[in-house]
Amino acid sequence: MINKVVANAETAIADIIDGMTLMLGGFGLCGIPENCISALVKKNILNLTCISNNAGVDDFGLGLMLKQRQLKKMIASYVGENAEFERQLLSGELEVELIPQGTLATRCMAAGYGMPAIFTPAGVGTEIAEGKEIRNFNGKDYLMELAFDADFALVKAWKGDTAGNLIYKATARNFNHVMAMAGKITIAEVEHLVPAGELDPDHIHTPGVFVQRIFEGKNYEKRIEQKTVRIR
Amino acid sequence: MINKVVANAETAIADIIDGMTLMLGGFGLCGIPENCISALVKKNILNLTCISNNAGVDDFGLGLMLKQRQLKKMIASYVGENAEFERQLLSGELEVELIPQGTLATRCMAAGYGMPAIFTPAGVGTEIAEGKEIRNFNGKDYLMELAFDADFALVKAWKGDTAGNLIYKATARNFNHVMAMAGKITIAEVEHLVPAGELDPDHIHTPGVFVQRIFEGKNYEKRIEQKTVRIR
Amino acid sequence: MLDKNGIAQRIAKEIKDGYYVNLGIGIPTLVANFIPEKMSVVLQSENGLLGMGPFPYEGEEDPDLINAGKQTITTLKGSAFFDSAMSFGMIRAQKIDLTILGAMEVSENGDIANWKIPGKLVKGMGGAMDLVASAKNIIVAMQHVNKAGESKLLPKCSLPLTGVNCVKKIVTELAVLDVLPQGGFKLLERAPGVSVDEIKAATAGKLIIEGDIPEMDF
Amino acid sequence: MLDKNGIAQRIAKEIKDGYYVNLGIGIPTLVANFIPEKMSVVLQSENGLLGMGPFPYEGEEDPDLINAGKQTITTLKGSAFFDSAMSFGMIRAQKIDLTILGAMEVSENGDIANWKIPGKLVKGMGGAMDLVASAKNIIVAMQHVNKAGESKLLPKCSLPLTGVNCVKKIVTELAVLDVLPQGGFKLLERAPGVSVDEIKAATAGKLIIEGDIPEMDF
Repeated sequence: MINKVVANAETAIADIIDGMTLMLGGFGLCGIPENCISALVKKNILNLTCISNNAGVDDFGLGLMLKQRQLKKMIASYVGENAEFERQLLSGELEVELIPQGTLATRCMAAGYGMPAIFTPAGVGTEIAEGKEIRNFNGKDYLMELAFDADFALVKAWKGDTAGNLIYKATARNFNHVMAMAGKITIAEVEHLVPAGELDPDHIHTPGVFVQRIFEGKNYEKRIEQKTVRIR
Repeated sequence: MINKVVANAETAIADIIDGMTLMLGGFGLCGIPENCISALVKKNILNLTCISNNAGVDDFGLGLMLKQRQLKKMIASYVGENAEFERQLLSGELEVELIPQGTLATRCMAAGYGMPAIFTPAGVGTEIAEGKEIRNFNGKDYLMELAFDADFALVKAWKGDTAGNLIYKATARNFNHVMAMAGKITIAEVEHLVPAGELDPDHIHTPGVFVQRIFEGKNYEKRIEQKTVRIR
Repeated sequence: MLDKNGIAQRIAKEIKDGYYVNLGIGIPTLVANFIPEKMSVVLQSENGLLGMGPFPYEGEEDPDLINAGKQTITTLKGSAFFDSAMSFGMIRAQKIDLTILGAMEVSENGDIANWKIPGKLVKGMGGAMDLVASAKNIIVAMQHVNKAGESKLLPKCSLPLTGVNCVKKIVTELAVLDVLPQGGFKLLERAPGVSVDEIKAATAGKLIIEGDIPEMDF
Repeated sequence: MLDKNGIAQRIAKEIKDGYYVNLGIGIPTLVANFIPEKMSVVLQSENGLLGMGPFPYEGEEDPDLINAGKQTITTLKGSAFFDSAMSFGMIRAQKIDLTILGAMEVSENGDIANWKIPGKLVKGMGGAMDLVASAKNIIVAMQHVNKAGESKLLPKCSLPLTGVNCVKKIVTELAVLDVLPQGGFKLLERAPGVSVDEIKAATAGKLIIEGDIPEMDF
């Protein structure tokens, strides 16, 4: 089996340069590639276009890259409470493209599946449809949306093997699977890296063919955004 | 959790009637819904349009339905050695539409994902492209292919739970997963039916929301088409 | 007049046995508390879960297990995880029977606006545009009037739209109303202690009142 | 002149360390036997497997584990199963580095015909049309002439096409040839004991011969 293992996040992102387009997995702070983000922050790569469902919070996730003004453009579906994001958006420093969450996910899938475009009804009749081709199938209008074209996809999985096969845990799967399939080069960081053969081939979510580099991440913080509990 | 369990194949297919369009999972004889096919043969439902990658062999799988002349039309990618199939095709009794295997799979996925059409390069420049819309994206031509619209999908899984969640084994997954997602009504037969809660939610291939009826099948033959072995 | 829990409780009555339901953030989330235990209802969370359970007990939160509102949650027996593309695939393919969400404005032809106020910071539409464009049945849970006292049930939405011709029913602190296919808000029920005149005064769009309007029944 | 195993052995030399490869039915299947053990090569089977291993030992066949030729197989460590849509997704997205398949005819501009003979029973194209339409690199393994002694390397295919402008290289019992982007079969190597004249005589399409043509080296 082909060995995809690299030493760490620094090695994995060594050829990411200013001006590139990156996909980053995760939903809110759940399942984000913490190690890769830290490495991008440390290296201070600039003028990036980031495709990610959310933009992190002020002091974690993509928020750390925003703080250093590493982003030229953000493509997301929801950008929560993030004061620095707000400041950069209002000052015009940051370009922001908001698109429906399902459109975001499906444009990733389209890239991973070699489909140049998909049709979705999301956004028909709204400002999202402006400038887009509308097409009617069986009496219903759909927008044609194009596959993403990202230089790198940075994803986080729970387990991975040396062949690049990935298994996610619970709702941390979210965008990680579709982005792993979509990247021209996909870097996967995992909590547990195991030898090829240890994962059940029936349990694998993302086959290793989609992953070019894999490493075991360190010091996962896995911050919770909204801790909600019930009374015992 | 919603209980999708029905008693057996006969109950599951009770409302399938003459003239309907059915999807049948499986690749060759691997992962075919044996119990549902037996029930359709027993009930002798006629004039069916069947969407399935293959057409079985003379005395097993879809071949059993062919023998009884239950099929009006077959949509497949490869129809192997099957004398009865050949006879019906040449005599004009059976209408046959051959389409690329990836197109077949993706038209199923499109239905399951609510996408009315997809683009694929398969068949561009060939007779498959006749009458179809061709569209160029980034310098490459693609055919627009429409999502399937089947009344029922009949699929076979290895394990399933009462909530309709499905897990396939090895290459028996093939078309079963995409067809399970694509049916207006999906009937799943499984080798092992377990109570909801026994399957790990991370291991489920087809979430139960796509499955309307599930039952534990009986007397699986699981015939091997090409037994190939190596010397010890 | 109903409080938020009252609105949620009334909406819960619209849920039928065997439904798959997507609950939006805010009042819709509260609906889960009022689904009768004997009913088989599966909650979908569009970040990748079918079979959402209640919040975890203190100390049992799992950062890898959250809902679309980013709250820590649990799963029920028979639940399944999946990726975001499959999640919106099942939404687009109308496998979800009912979507309940909040709104800033609803128009009498069923348009909904709930994601953007021009001039104010825009947080994004999240999954709302996908949900309203695809759902078979959409119920809006909202206040009848905004903080400035202006009606949110309008002839035409003034805010940027989230979706068109999609809302089927509205439950507010004052009333339950159907959005008719031919247009117009048909008054179905009054909240306890609320008069038809109060509802008339709070509704800017075309209000259709036929016969006696009963009080809500819980 | 090469036998089938010779053709397979020569093609195996085109496989590089780290390649994902899809092998068609027939001669291409034999290529697997000639991949050096020290090389990391992963075989894809389009019915839903990456990491195909050899045939099982007698008694260890699993009806749920077959390849695209419906033969019983095994898996190697690090393999993964997936559904047919994902399988052709990775093919379409060019994640597979090399596709090796048989052909009835190849034209000098790289068109391939391998699925249909009009008037004879048509078995179907299976995954061939998807593979040739998407693969980055396609090598055809075939006999240089058909059973009637007619060349299969033609100016233009006479049979219904499987794909256009896609074949990059051809290995036959007589020769190794590149299909040039501007058209034409460029002769690269002769099979042991085969003369350039024999190859000329067996090639109906435009044959490009530059300098000395070496014998194949295994």
